Amino acid sequence: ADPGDVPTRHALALYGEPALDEGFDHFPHADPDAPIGGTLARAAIGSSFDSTNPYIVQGTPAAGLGNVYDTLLTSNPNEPFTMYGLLASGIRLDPQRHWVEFDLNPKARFHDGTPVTAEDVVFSFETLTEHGQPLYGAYYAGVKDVHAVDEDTVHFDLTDSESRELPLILGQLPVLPAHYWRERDFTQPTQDALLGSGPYRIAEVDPGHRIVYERVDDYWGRDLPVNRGRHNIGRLVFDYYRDASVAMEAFKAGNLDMRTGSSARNWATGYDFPAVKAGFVKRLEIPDGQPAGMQAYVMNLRRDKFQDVRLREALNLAFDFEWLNKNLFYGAYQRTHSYFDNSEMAAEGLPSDAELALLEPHRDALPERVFDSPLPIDMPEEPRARLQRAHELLTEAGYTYRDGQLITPEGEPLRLEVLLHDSRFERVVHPLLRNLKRLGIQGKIRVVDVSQYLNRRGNFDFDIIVGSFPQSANPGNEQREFWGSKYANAPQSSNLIGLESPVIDDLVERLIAADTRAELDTAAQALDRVLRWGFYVIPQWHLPATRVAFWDKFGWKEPFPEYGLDLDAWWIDPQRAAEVEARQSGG
Amino acid sequence: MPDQPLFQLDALTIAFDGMPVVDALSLEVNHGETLALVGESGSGKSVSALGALGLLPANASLTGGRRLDGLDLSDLSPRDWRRIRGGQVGFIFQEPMTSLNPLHNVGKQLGETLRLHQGLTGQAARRRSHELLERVRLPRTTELLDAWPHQLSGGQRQRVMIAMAIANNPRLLVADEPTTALDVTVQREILALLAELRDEREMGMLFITHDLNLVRHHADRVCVMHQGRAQETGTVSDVFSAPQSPYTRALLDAEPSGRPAPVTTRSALLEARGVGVSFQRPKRLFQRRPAAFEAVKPLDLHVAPGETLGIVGESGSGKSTLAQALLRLVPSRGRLDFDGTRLDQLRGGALRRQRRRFQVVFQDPFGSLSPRMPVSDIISEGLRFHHPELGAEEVERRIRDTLQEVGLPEGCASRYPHEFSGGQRQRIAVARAIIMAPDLVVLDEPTSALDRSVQAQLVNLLRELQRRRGISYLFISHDLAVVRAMAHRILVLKDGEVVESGDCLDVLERPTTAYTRALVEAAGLRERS
Amino acid sequence: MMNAAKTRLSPITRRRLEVFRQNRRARISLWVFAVLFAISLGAELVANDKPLLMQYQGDWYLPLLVDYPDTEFGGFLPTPADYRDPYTRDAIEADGWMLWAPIPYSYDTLDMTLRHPAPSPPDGEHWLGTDDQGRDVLARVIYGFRLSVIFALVLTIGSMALGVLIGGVQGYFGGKIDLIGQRLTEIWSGLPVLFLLIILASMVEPNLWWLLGIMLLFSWLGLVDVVRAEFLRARNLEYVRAARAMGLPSRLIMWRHVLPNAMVATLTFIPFLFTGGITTLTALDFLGFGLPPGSPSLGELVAQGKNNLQAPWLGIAAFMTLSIMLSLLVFIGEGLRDAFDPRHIQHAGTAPRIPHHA
Amino acid sequence: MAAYTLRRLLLMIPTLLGILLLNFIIVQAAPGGPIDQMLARFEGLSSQSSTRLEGDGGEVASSDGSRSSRGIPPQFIERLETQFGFDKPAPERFLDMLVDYATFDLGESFFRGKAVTTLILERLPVSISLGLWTTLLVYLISIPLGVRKALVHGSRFDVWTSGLVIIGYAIPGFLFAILLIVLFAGGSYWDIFPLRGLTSPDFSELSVWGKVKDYFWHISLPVAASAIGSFATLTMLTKNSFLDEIHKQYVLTARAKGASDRRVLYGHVFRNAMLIIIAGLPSALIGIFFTGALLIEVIFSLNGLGLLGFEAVMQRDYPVIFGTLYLYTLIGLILKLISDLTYVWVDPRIDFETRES
Ligand SMILES: Nc1ncnc2c1ncn2[C@@H]1O[C@H](COP(=O)(O)OP(=O)(O)OP(=O)(O)O)[C@@H](O)[C@H]1O
Ligand SMILES: Nc1ncnc2c1ncn2[C@@H]1O[C@H](COP(=O)(O)OP(=O)(O)OP(=O)(O)O)[C@@H](O)[C@H]1O
Ligand SMILES: [Mg+2]
Ligand SMILES: [Mg+2]
Repeated sequence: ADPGDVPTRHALALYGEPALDEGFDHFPHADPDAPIGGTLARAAIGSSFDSTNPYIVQGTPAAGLGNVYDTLLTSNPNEPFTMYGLLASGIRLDPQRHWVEFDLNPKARFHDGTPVTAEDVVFSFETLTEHGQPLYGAYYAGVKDVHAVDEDTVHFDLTDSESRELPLILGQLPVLPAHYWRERDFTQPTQDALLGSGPYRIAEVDPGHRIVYERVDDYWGRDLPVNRGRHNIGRLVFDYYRDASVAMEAFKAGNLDMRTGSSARNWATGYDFPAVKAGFVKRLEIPDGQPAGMQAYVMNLRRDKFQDVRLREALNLAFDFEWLNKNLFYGAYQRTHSYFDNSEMAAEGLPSDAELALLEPHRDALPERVFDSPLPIDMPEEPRARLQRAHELLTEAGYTYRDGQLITPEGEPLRLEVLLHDSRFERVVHPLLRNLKRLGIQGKIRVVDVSQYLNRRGNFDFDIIVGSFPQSANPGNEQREFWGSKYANAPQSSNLIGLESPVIDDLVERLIAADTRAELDTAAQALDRVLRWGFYVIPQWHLPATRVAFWDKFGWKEPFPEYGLDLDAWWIDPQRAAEVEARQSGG
Repeated sequence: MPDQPLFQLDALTIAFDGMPVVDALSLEVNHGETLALVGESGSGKSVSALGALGLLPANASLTGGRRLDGLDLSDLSPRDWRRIRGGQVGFIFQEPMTSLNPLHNVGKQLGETLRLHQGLTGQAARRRSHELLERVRLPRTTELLDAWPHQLSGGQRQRVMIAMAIANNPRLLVADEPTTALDVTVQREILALLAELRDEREMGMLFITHDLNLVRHHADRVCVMHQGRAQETGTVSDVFSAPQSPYTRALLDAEPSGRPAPVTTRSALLEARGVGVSFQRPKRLFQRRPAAFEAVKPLDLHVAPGETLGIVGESGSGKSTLAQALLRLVPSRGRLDFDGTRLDQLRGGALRRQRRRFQVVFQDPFGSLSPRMPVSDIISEGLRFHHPELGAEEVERRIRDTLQEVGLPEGCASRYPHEFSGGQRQRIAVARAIIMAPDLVVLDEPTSALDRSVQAQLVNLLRELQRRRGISYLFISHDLAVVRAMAHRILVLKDGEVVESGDCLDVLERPTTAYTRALVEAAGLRERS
Repeated sequence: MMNAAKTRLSPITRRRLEVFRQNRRARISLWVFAVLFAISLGAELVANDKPLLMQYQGDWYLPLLVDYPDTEFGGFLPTPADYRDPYTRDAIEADGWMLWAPIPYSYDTLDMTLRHPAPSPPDGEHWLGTDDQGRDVLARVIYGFRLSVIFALVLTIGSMALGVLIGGVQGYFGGKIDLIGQRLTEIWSGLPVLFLLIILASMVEPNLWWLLGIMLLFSWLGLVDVVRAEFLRARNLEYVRAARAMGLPSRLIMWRHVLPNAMVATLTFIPFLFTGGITTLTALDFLGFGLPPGSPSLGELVAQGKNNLQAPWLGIAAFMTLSIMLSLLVFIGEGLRDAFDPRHIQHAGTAPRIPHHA
Repeated sequence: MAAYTLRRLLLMIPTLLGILLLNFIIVQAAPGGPIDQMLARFEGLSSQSSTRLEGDGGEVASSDGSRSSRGIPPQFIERLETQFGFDKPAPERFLDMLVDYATFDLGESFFRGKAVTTLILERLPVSISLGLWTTLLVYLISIPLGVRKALVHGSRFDVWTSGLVIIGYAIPGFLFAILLIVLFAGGSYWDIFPLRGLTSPDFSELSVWGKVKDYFWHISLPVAASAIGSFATLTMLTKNSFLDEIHKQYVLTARAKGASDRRVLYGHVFRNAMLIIIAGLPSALIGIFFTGALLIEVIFSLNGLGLLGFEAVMQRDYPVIFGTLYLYTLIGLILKLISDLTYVWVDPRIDFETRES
C-alpha cells in the first residue's frame, strides 16, 4: 500500500490492538504526581566498564546507558509486546509489512538542544548495522532500505514481510545524534559523557568504578504520555563490584539502595542484618508475567547414547527436583514443566481440538502418548518409586546390568558427562549424578573454562550441558534456531539438542506464521507438547518473580506491571529518604 | 689505686654442658704489667679469657669473681659492658682468620671500633685507622683499608685484629695468641709496640701463649695452666728457673729437636716451573684498572719423595698463596708436574683422583672444617670416598688411631668443630690430611696454635710417617725451630719472590741475604743451637 | 630390638634425636601429625557411608569390601545398595544389624535426609555441618586431609629435590652452567601455567597425578634462586675449598659440605612448600582447574566458605584444618632445624641469646 | 663485573625471545580463542566477568537475552578475524609482534579497544599501591620480628608469634578479605572502612591532607588482606638465617668491640644473613606487584594488573597476554640481574665465575 493510504497510529501491537488508546494520559503503573529527586544507588556486578558507548564491539559498556538514549518507540510493561511512540509521534505500518514509516516528534531534542531529525535516524540505522555490535546486523537483516522522507519522517523498506516482530524491533532503534558523531570515531570505546536525548544524562564517569546519571530537567519528552510519572529519581548511581558477596555487604552497609536478583540462598539467609530488623530494609517478590523459558539439562541427541526415548525418560525420572528445591534452594523455585512455562503458550491436559488439528497429520511420527496422555507428564513423586520406574523403562529398552553397571543394548557401559563452565553449578548436578549412579549409570561432571566451554558447546561436543531456551511473550523466528533441523548441525547454533524432526520443523513454521494470538498459542502448545513427550531435556526450575530488596525510601504504584519490573516508575519518598539516609550514613 | 690490681679473677670456674673446663682459676694483672697465661693446648686458656669478659656461648656456665679496676664484672648492665669491651679492654682473638666480619672491609671494622668509643667518624676515623695499620706494620695500608678480610693473609688479618684491640688505648689488653701467624721479625716489632703501650699508659696485659720463649722475653709474671687448673703462678724468672710442678717442667723442656731422616732419591715428586699468582685489584668507576697484584711471582721449585721443603718468609709474602697454587686451588700460571703427570693440565675427575695423593692442612683450621659435620665424619670423609673398599669398622679404627696420634682425646669424634680449642682444631685438620696416607702433604702453619710439647709430639709423628711411608712435605711456618726440625731444604719468600733457597741447615746457619739473616736472628735460633 | 637399633645409631644421630626429643613442641607436633595422618589413611574406616560389618537374615556381610546389589536386601536395583537409603536401612535392620563407622558418611555422600537446607549447621548428625551440597564436612575434611597431605608431600619432596639440585648446580659451578642454566630457568618460569592447565584440561580429565605433574614442573622454581644464592656464597668458603683439596667430587662436596650449610632457606620453606602445595590445589580448585568435581578437596571447602558467608562453619573448618596442619609442620620443622644445628643448646629453656653472662 | 653485566643484558634478548615464542605456541594451542570469546560476549556468557571468582549464584545458569540467539553473521566473524590478524599465518604474526615489541609497541587489546600500554598504566596505581604498602608492611614487620625471634629462640614469645604468623599464612587471603569487609565495612558490625576502590568519589575536591587520609583509609583493608599471608615465610626465613649466623666468630668480635646488641644484629649479622632475603626479593616483588593480588582485587573491586592478566587469559585477549608477559618478563629479568649484582655488593666474595672441580 501507499504510505498516504495507511493511517498513522500512536502505537504498534504485535497482535490485536494496543491496550491504551491514543491520547492516554500515562501508563497505569506510573503516578504523574510522584515526587521528583533523590538518589538510587545500585550495584553492577562483574567486570568493570571501560566504555560509555554500548553499541559497539569494543569495550565493556557501563550499566544503565539505555537511560541516555531515546528510542523510536517504547514498550509498556503491562502488555506482552506493544510499543508506544517515544521519539516517533506517529507510526504507519504497511498491512503487508513491506514498509514502515515513523513520524518524528517535532519537539524531540538532543541534550544540546538540536532537534532529532529523520537524518539522525538514518544515520543511527546505518552506523549501528555497519559498525555496531553484530546483533544489530542480525536484527535488522530484514530491512532493505532506509531513507528520510522529509525532516521528520523516516521510511524503512522491509524484505522479511513474514516477520511480525520486525517493525517493533525497529522501534527499539536508539537514535544517535549524527552531528555529534560526524566528528568522532564511533567504533572506538570512549569514556566521554555521550550526547543523547533520553531522560537522563551522564553526570560522572569513574571508569571501572562508578557511573552516575542525572535527571535531565528540561527533557523534551517529559510530558509524553509514555513518560508521565516516570523517570522521577534525580540521580541514578551504578557502583561496580567484582564480587557478589561484597556487593551484598555494601548493600547492608547502606552504600547501595537496592538489590535485584538474589540467589535463593541469599534471599533466604542473607537478610537478618540490623537494618532489616530495624525495618529500614524491605523486600519484595514481584511476580513476573514473562514466560519462564526453559532451563534444563540438555541431552545431545547427536550422540548415539541418547537415541532411545526411554533412556531419556529414565534420566528425567532420575532428577529429583523436590529434594534439590528443599535442601539447596530453600524451596524458592518452581519446577519447570513446559518450554513456555508461566504463559498461555504452555500445553496442558489433553490436546485441544485446535492443537489436534496441527498434530493429527503427524500422528504416525509421534508417540501415542502425545494424543492420549494428559500433561503435565505423570511421574511418581517418591524418589524410590521414580527410580523403580526408571529401572523398568531401562530394562524394557534392553539395558542390562553387569557388575552393577548399566550396559546399553549395544553392550557398552553407559557413561555420561555433564559439561559445565561454572563450578558453582556443581552442587546442583551432584544429586542427579547420585541417582544416575543408583541406576548404574556412570555420570561425571566436567568443568572447563568459559572459552573452552563455548568452543565445545558451539561444536556440540558434549553429552549433557545446562542450557536455556529463553522465551519472550512473543515467540518468533528464533524458534527455528532453537528447534529447527536446519540448525541441528550448524556450529554455534542454539539447537543445542540437535533436533532433526520434520514434525517439529512444521510446528515451528506454523508458530512463526501465526496471524493471531490464538493461533500462536495453539502452535506453541502443540510444539510444547511434542517437545515434552520427546524428553529431550531434563527441565530444571524457574522463578516466576523478581526479588527486590531495598532500603525503605521508595514509593511505587500498584499493581505492578505484569511483564517485568519498571523501576523508572518508582520514586523516592523524601520523608522516608531522610530517615533512611541518616541511618545509611550513620552505620 | 696502684695498690689494687687492674684485673682480677677469683676462683673462676667454667663448665660446658656441665663438663668443667676451667676449675677455680684465680689470677690478677696489675697496672703496667704483662701476665702470661701458658699451658698446653686445650687447657682452658681461651675459655678463661672469654669468660672473664662474658663472651661465652650460652651452654657454658660460669661462677667466680671478676673485677676490673675495682669494678665487679659479675653484675654489669649491658650498657656498662659495652663501655668496657673494646674501650677499656681490648681483645685479640686467637683465630684471626675467622674473627673478622667477612662482609665488612678493614677500614669499616677499624672505624667501627673508633666510632663506638671515641666517636670518630669519616676522615678522622680513616686517618686514625691508617695510622693504626701502620703501627702494626702492615704494608700498602691505603689499599688494605679497602680490602676485605678474605683478601688478607693470615698474619695480616691478625695484625688488623691487633690494631682493633689497641685502637682505643685500652687499660687492659687480652691477647690470645696474638702473634701466631706472624713471622719473627714482625712479631718482635708487634710485641715491642705492645710493650710500649703498656709502659706508656700503664696498660695491663693478659698474654695468652704457648711460646715460652716469648714469655721469657716479654712477660713479667706467668701463670701456668693445666687441664683447667692453675698449676703455678709467679714471676717469669722464678718460674723459669725453678719450676714447681712437673707439668711446668715438662713444658719448659719440650722443644722440637732432631732432624728429618735424609732423603734417598733425587727424583722429583712435585716440580713447579714458573708458577705465579696474581690478584686483580678492584677497579674504581671511570678509572683504568690498576695493574694486578702479584702475590707470587713466577718461581720454580721441586720436592723429592720423602723430602720436606720448608717455606718461610714474612707475613704476606705469598706462602699460603704459593701452596694453594701448587695444589691447583687458586688459578695460577706455570707448569706443575706431579709424579710424572702434568697437574696444571688435569681437570675434572683426573685431577680429583690425583688429589688423593696430596693433602693439605690449611692455615685457617676453623674455617676449613665443615661446621655441621662431626669430627669423625670430617676426618674419615676422604678415606671413605677414595677407599670405598674399607669396611666401616676399619674406618672407625683408623679414625681412632689417627686421633690418638695427633693427641686428641678419645670421645671427641662425635663433637662439632666449634667445640674445640684452637690447637685441637689444628690437629683435627692434620689428622684429616694424614689419615689418607698421601704422598705429599702441604702443611700451612700446622703448629702455630700448639704448645711446645704437643708441637714436638706432632713433629715426631710427621717425621715418623715420612720415614715409614716416604711422604713428602711442603712445610710452611714462621717458627724456624720447627722448620729446622722438619725441613730438608728451605725456600725463603719475600714479596712473592724466592730470595734464598737451599739446604735447611745451610740457610739457617749461613744465611746469604740480609732478609734471611734478620729472620734467623730474630728467631733467636743461634743462641740455642 | 629397640636397643639394638639404638646402639647401631652413630653418636651424632643419637645426639640429634636427643635434641629433637627434648623439644617438647616438636615432639608433640610430630605425634599429632602422625596420628592425624594415620587416621586419614584409614579414612574409609572412620568415615563411610557403607556399614563396616553387618548381618542380614543370618548372613554376614562386609559392605566395606564387597559391593552387594540392592536386590540382595529386598530392593529392585541390581546396582550396589545404598545403605543410607531409609528403605534399605529399614529392610536390613528389620532382620539384622549394621555396624557403622563413627561418621556414617563418606566424602561424597549426599545426605538425603537433611533437617536444614544445605549448608546445614553443625549438629549431632554432622559434627561440622554439611557443605552447600549436603555432604558431611568432617568426612570431607578427613578425606581431603589425606589427599592434600599426599599431594603436598610428593610435591614438596619433588620440588625440593629439583629446586636444590638445579639451584645448587647453578650456584656451585657458576660460569657458563650458571649463565645458561639461569636463562633456561627463566624461560621455563615464563611458561603460562594457566594455559598449560587449560590445555591439559581439554585433553584429559585432570586428576591428582596430572595436576601433581604439572605443578611439579613449576613449583621448584621458587627455590632455585635462594639455593643458588646460598651456593654462590658457600662455594667460596674455606671448608668447601678444603673438601675440594681432598679430592671429593663436586656432587659430594655439594651434598655434604655446601648443602647442609646452605639449607636455611630450604628448610624454612619446607612447611610452607608443603602447605603451599595444599593451597595450590586449593587455588586450582578455586579457579576450576583442580581435581575432578566431587573430590574431597580442602580447596573446594575454602571456596564454599567464601561463597557461603552465612555458613561460617565451612570457612572455619577449612581454615582450622589448614592452620593446624601448618602449625604442626612448622613446629616439627623447627625441631628438625635445631637437631641439625651443631650449636644448638641442649638445655631446654635456655635460649641461645647472644650470651649475656654478666 | 661490567663484562658480566653486559653479557647478562645481551642474554636477555634470547631469553625474552624464548619466553615469547613458547608462550605464543602454547597460548595458541589452548582451546577456545578470542573469536569464541567475542561471540560469547554477544551471548551474555562472557568470561569477561570473572564469574568463577564471584560469590553467590550457582542456581540459574547464566545466559540471558532472548534476542542474542539470533546468530552472528559469518561476515562479522570474518571481519573479526582480519581485525585480530588471524588471516595471517602464525609465524608472520609472531614476527610482527616481535618487531612491535622491539619498539615497545605492545599493541591494542582485542576487546577493550585500548592500547595495552594504556591499560597497564591505568591499572598501575592500584598495583603499585597494594604492592608497595604490602611489601613495606611485610618487610618492616617481618624482619625485626624474625630477628627478635632468633634471639629468643624457643621462648614463649617465639612460640606465640610463630603461631600468629602461621595462622596468618593459613587464612586464605580472600577469606580474610571478606571477613575484614564483613567486620569493618559492612552493615552488620562496624562500618569504619570503605569496601571498594582506591579513593572516594569526591577525591579530587579534597585537600592534600584529606587526599592522603582518604587514600590510606581506602588502602588499609586491601593491604591488610594481602599482607596477612606474607609475614610467615619472611619472618621464619629471617629468624632461621639469623640463627645460623648469630654464633659465628665475627659476632663475638663485634661484641668484644663493645657494639650494642642492635648494632651487632643489624650492623654485622644482618648483612651476612640478608643474602637469601635478597635472593627471594625479585620473585616476591614480581609476585606482589603483578600477579599476587588477584583475589584481593576482586574482593575490593580494585582494577589492578593481577586482574588484567587473569581476565586476559580467560578472555584469550592475546595482545594483553603477550604485552603484559613481555613487560613483566623484562622487568623480572632486570630485577634478577640487579639482585645478582646485589649479591656481589653484599658479599664481595661472591662471583659468577666458573669453578673447576
Ligand atoms: N663450645 C664448647 N663446647 C664444649 N667444649 C668446649 C667449647 N669450647 C671449648 N671447649 C673445650 O674447652 C677446653 C678448653 O678450651 P680452650 O679453647 O680454652 O683451650 P686453650 O687453652 O685456649 O687451647 P689452645 O691453646 O689449643 O687454644 C677444650 O678442651 C675444648 O675442647
Ligand atoms: N683474594 C685475594 N685478593 C687479593 N689479594 C690477596 C688475596 N689473597 C691474598 N692476597 C694478598 O696476597 C699476599 C700474599 O698472601 P698469602 O696469604 O699468600 O701470605 P702468606 O705468606 O701466607 O702470609 P701469612 O704468613 O701472613 O699467612 C698478601 O699480601 C695478601 O694481601
Ligand atoms: Mg686457645
Ligand atoms: Mg698464610
